[in-house]
Amino acid sequence: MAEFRLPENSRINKHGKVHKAPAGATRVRTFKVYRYDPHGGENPRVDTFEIDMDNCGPMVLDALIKIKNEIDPSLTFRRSCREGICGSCAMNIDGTNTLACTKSCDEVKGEVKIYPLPHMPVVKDLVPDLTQFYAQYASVKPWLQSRTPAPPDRERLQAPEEQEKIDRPSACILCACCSTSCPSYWWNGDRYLGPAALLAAYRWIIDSRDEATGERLDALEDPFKLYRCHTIMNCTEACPKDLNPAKAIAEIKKMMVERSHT
Amino acid sequence: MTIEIREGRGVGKDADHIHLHLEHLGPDVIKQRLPGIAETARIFAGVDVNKEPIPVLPTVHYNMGGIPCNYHGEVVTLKNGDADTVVPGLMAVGEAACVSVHGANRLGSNSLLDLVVFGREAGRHAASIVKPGSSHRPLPKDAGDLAVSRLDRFRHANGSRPTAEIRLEMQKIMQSDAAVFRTGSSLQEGCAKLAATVDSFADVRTSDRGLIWNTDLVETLELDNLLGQSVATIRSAENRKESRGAHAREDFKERNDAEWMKHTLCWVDEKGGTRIDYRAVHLNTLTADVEPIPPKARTY
Amino acid sequence: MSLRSPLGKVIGRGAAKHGVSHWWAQRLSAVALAVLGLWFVLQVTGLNAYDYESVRTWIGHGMTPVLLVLLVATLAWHSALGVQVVLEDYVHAKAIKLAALVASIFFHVFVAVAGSYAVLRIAFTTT
Amino acid sequence: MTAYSFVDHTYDVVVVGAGGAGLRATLGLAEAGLTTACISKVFPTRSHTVAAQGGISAALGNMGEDDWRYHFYDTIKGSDWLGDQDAIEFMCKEAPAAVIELEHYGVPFSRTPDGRIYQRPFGGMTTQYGKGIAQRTCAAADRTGHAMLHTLYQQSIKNEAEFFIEYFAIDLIMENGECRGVVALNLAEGTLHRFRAHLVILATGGYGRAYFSCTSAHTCTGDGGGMALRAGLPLQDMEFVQFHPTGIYGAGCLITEGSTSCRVQ
Amino acid sequence: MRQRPLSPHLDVYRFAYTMATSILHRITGVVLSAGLLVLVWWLLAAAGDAEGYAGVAAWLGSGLLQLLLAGWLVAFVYHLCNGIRHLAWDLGYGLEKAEARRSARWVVIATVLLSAALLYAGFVLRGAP
Repeated sequence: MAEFRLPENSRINKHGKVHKAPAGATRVRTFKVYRYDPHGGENPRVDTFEIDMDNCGPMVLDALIKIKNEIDPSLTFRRSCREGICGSCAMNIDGTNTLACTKSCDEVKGEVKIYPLPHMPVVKDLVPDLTQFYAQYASVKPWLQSRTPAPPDRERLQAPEEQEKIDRPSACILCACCSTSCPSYWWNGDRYLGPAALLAAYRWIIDSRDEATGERLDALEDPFKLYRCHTIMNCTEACPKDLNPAKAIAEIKKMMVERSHT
Repeated sequence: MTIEIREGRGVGKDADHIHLHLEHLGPDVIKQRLPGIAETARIFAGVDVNKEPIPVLPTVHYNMGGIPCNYHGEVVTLKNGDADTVVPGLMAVGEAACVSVHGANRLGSNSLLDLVVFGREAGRHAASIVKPGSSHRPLPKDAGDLAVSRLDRFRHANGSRPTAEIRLEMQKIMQSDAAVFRTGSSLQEGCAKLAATVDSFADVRTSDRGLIWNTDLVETLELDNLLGQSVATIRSAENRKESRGAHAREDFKERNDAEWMKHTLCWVDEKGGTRIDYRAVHLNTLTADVEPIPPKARTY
Repeated sequence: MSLRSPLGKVIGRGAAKHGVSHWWAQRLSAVALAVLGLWFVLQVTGLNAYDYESVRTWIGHGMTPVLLVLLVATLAWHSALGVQVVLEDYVHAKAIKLAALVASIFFHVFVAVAGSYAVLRIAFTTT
Repeated sequence: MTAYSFVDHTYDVVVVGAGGAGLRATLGLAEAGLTTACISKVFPTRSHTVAAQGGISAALGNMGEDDWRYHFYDTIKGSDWLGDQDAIEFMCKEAPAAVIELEHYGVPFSRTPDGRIYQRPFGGMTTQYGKGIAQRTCAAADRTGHAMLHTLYQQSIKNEAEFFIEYFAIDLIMENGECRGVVALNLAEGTLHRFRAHLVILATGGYGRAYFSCTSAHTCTGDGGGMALRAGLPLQDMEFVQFHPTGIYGAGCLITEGSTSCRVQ
Repeated sequence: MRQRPLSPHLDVYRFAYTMATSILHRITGVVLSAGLLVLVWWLLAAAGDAEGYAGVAAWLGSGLLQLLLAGWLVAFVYHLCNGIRHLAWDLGYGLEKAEARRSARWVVIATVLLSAALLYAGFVLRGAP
């Protein structure tokens, strides 16, 4: 059976360390953060940090950095651009996958609960192992394929309307918020490609410059790679860039039917 | 702005920024003409521009300086009086490098071009000097030992100042003393303060002793890199007694081509000691396709 | 930790080159059931009585047996497709999965045949 | 010293950094058939290039008159005559081919009605040596850096370049003034790696994080510059740092009009 | 190396409207598949003799089974309404975030209304089968 419960070594010890707010703090928020130390033999735990928001930036990432700088330097998470374009700080905040750098603390009511992206192997604290996710992306051959040689001294031409079709889908930042929000990906992530990889495939399928649409569809026509999508819509709900992987997948399925049944 | 802040007219706990007021414009003008600003201010500063000022300060955008290179991407250094001596086995590209296409100030949209053109040329040039699969000499026996000892020292660093504290101190010094408008006194003051910060790095403390995804360790190694470059930046700025491009000295307001049309080279040793020398600006063109552009007076 | 390359693992055995027919069949049967199912529910909830004679009379009357056979067959078809996906989603142990998939097919064929047989028998024995 | 052991690798070339420059170099090397390792402390598409919004300049002349010599002039003027003119000539002359090549790689550039790459004006870009306004900046909506970086990564995987992702480069291996390789830490496993190579290419980006307020990513810590300094090499023109007057305090995001969120131009 | 733990999923993920309707679609589908057996059994009984049918009818008329039948009816109505939503999606309509949330609500409302009407017709007006 698909494991609906966490395996033995992954069950969370709710009684982690508690770091109280400094005396005199006026605007205190509580952050519950998933911790896992790969060196000790212990199970993951949830630590509690009380932060004075008067001395903290507005985003969840600001709070995490404040914790790392001032309370516990061993707290581990990925971060880079801090403006929502690099996709490093994807995590599960307040029950949904999003980017810590663009998620405002004010949007969360009560305690701010922070977990790694769901159903992924955890390397340390909030850092999941994304190797398989990246391999899935690579497997859809996300690059321009054409047999017609490009003109030697100028660009390939593309109508603005054709460019518009790829404009949004190509804005994906590979943060993995969508794929790791999908229950189908949770249970069959080893065989289902997941929304991010399928969105990437779609981006090339509809690129008017690409000449491998048939091969791309062939490679996707599989009960698991593509058809594990049951239109749960968690991907689209989670995407921090407001993209629509669910719609992209629906379009791929439509193309599959069009070429074989209608 | 920097002058305002430096002269103590800044706001905030550390008097280190100023307020940009838009309230007087009225909600209609703001909504119509400045919706983007209003949104950015709301999201990142938590400020309603109709009611409050936006806290702003000069913000670093691009580093023109870097590892000196020729246009193939080969790293060059000053050796036996020749500042275009190629360092064998080493190349640099992108913002890390200073091929010096941006000189004293970069034009917008030239940075992506720099990346692509010189990234491409580096690959091409490397392919022309390295034969695929050619044999390698063995590495020296102690290769990498210095790197490991440095890593080990930081990993077990048990001093009194956490990495984040030293980093913040360095950043504040650079922000106040090596920002937009510079004077000899501010730069000298900055050099002295930064030297003290560099000294205190010997007393750094890390908390994470593991090796797996130890970002406490990585941030400390990064801070080491930043400290060296901060020293180079502020020392080079102190040294250049003219105004040119992004380097604006209050005490030397003019560009001085006779004396300063040259690249600064700055070495920094482990203790933060510096040595400065120069490299000539290439005023020649590569081919006869275009004439060199002789210096002209600055006009704005 | 596995030493197999991550890309190799993802590519796996390539694409099965089917799946679209399954998907299409599920949609076709769904459309049919949206009509047949609603018809059936309205008929059954609208029956005046559920005793032996009334039920047989209703089943054997006019076009009802034809529609009922279609209903039972389509239900079994749609259900077989759906249950297959559910099993594929949740059952990962190879042997159990195979056994369950086979059992599901047998079950649904049985249901379709038995249901159709019952309806036809009633249709041919009532007048 | 405590027991650390190295995992040893040998490549023709090692590239440190996987931003726009590092990836473009890696791609070229892989295409040329050199065994190449690209080491990056972040996954390639998370490099700071991804945040560049303005665009990429090249005198394509798609939107009116242009010539790379005008671009050459503008860049020298912008550099306040500190730029090396031979390198600037090289860059401006190569620009159209480099950008067209990007399009051939698949960058989703915005288009003109006749299907060519859309170009817009940008501060300091002129025609006729300062007389007119040039439309020289090619853009993919407002995320040109993102489009470029993702495309270059895609081409790198197409060309089967070898990546060492989330490896932090610690130091160069120097021998008698020659670079022989680089030492890196594999973050996920905590293992030390020694890369031997004929050439090391540093593509580690800027050091904006030396300042309190910067638009740079948290990862812009000038690791290549630090390694060069420790290798006894000088850094050049470090006093020249470009500032934007109005960054938001504490966040580093710029206040510029036309922006919908954090803008970098 | 030590086996890496798996990050929490079902326990921590916040249920959105769309996710809940999707899971319900699957549950009702499985419930209806089980109901298929009862339907066929009922048909077979009707095809047999009156005595046998009376036994089955009596069993179906029992409290527990009546409750189950009502459940099947609701499950069917839900599966039908949400199935129509799925068919619209398959044609490429209604996949924007706001639309999908809105249609989730409509499915719930339609299910409640239609089920109430059918339950009233089937159970209250005429009593049990």
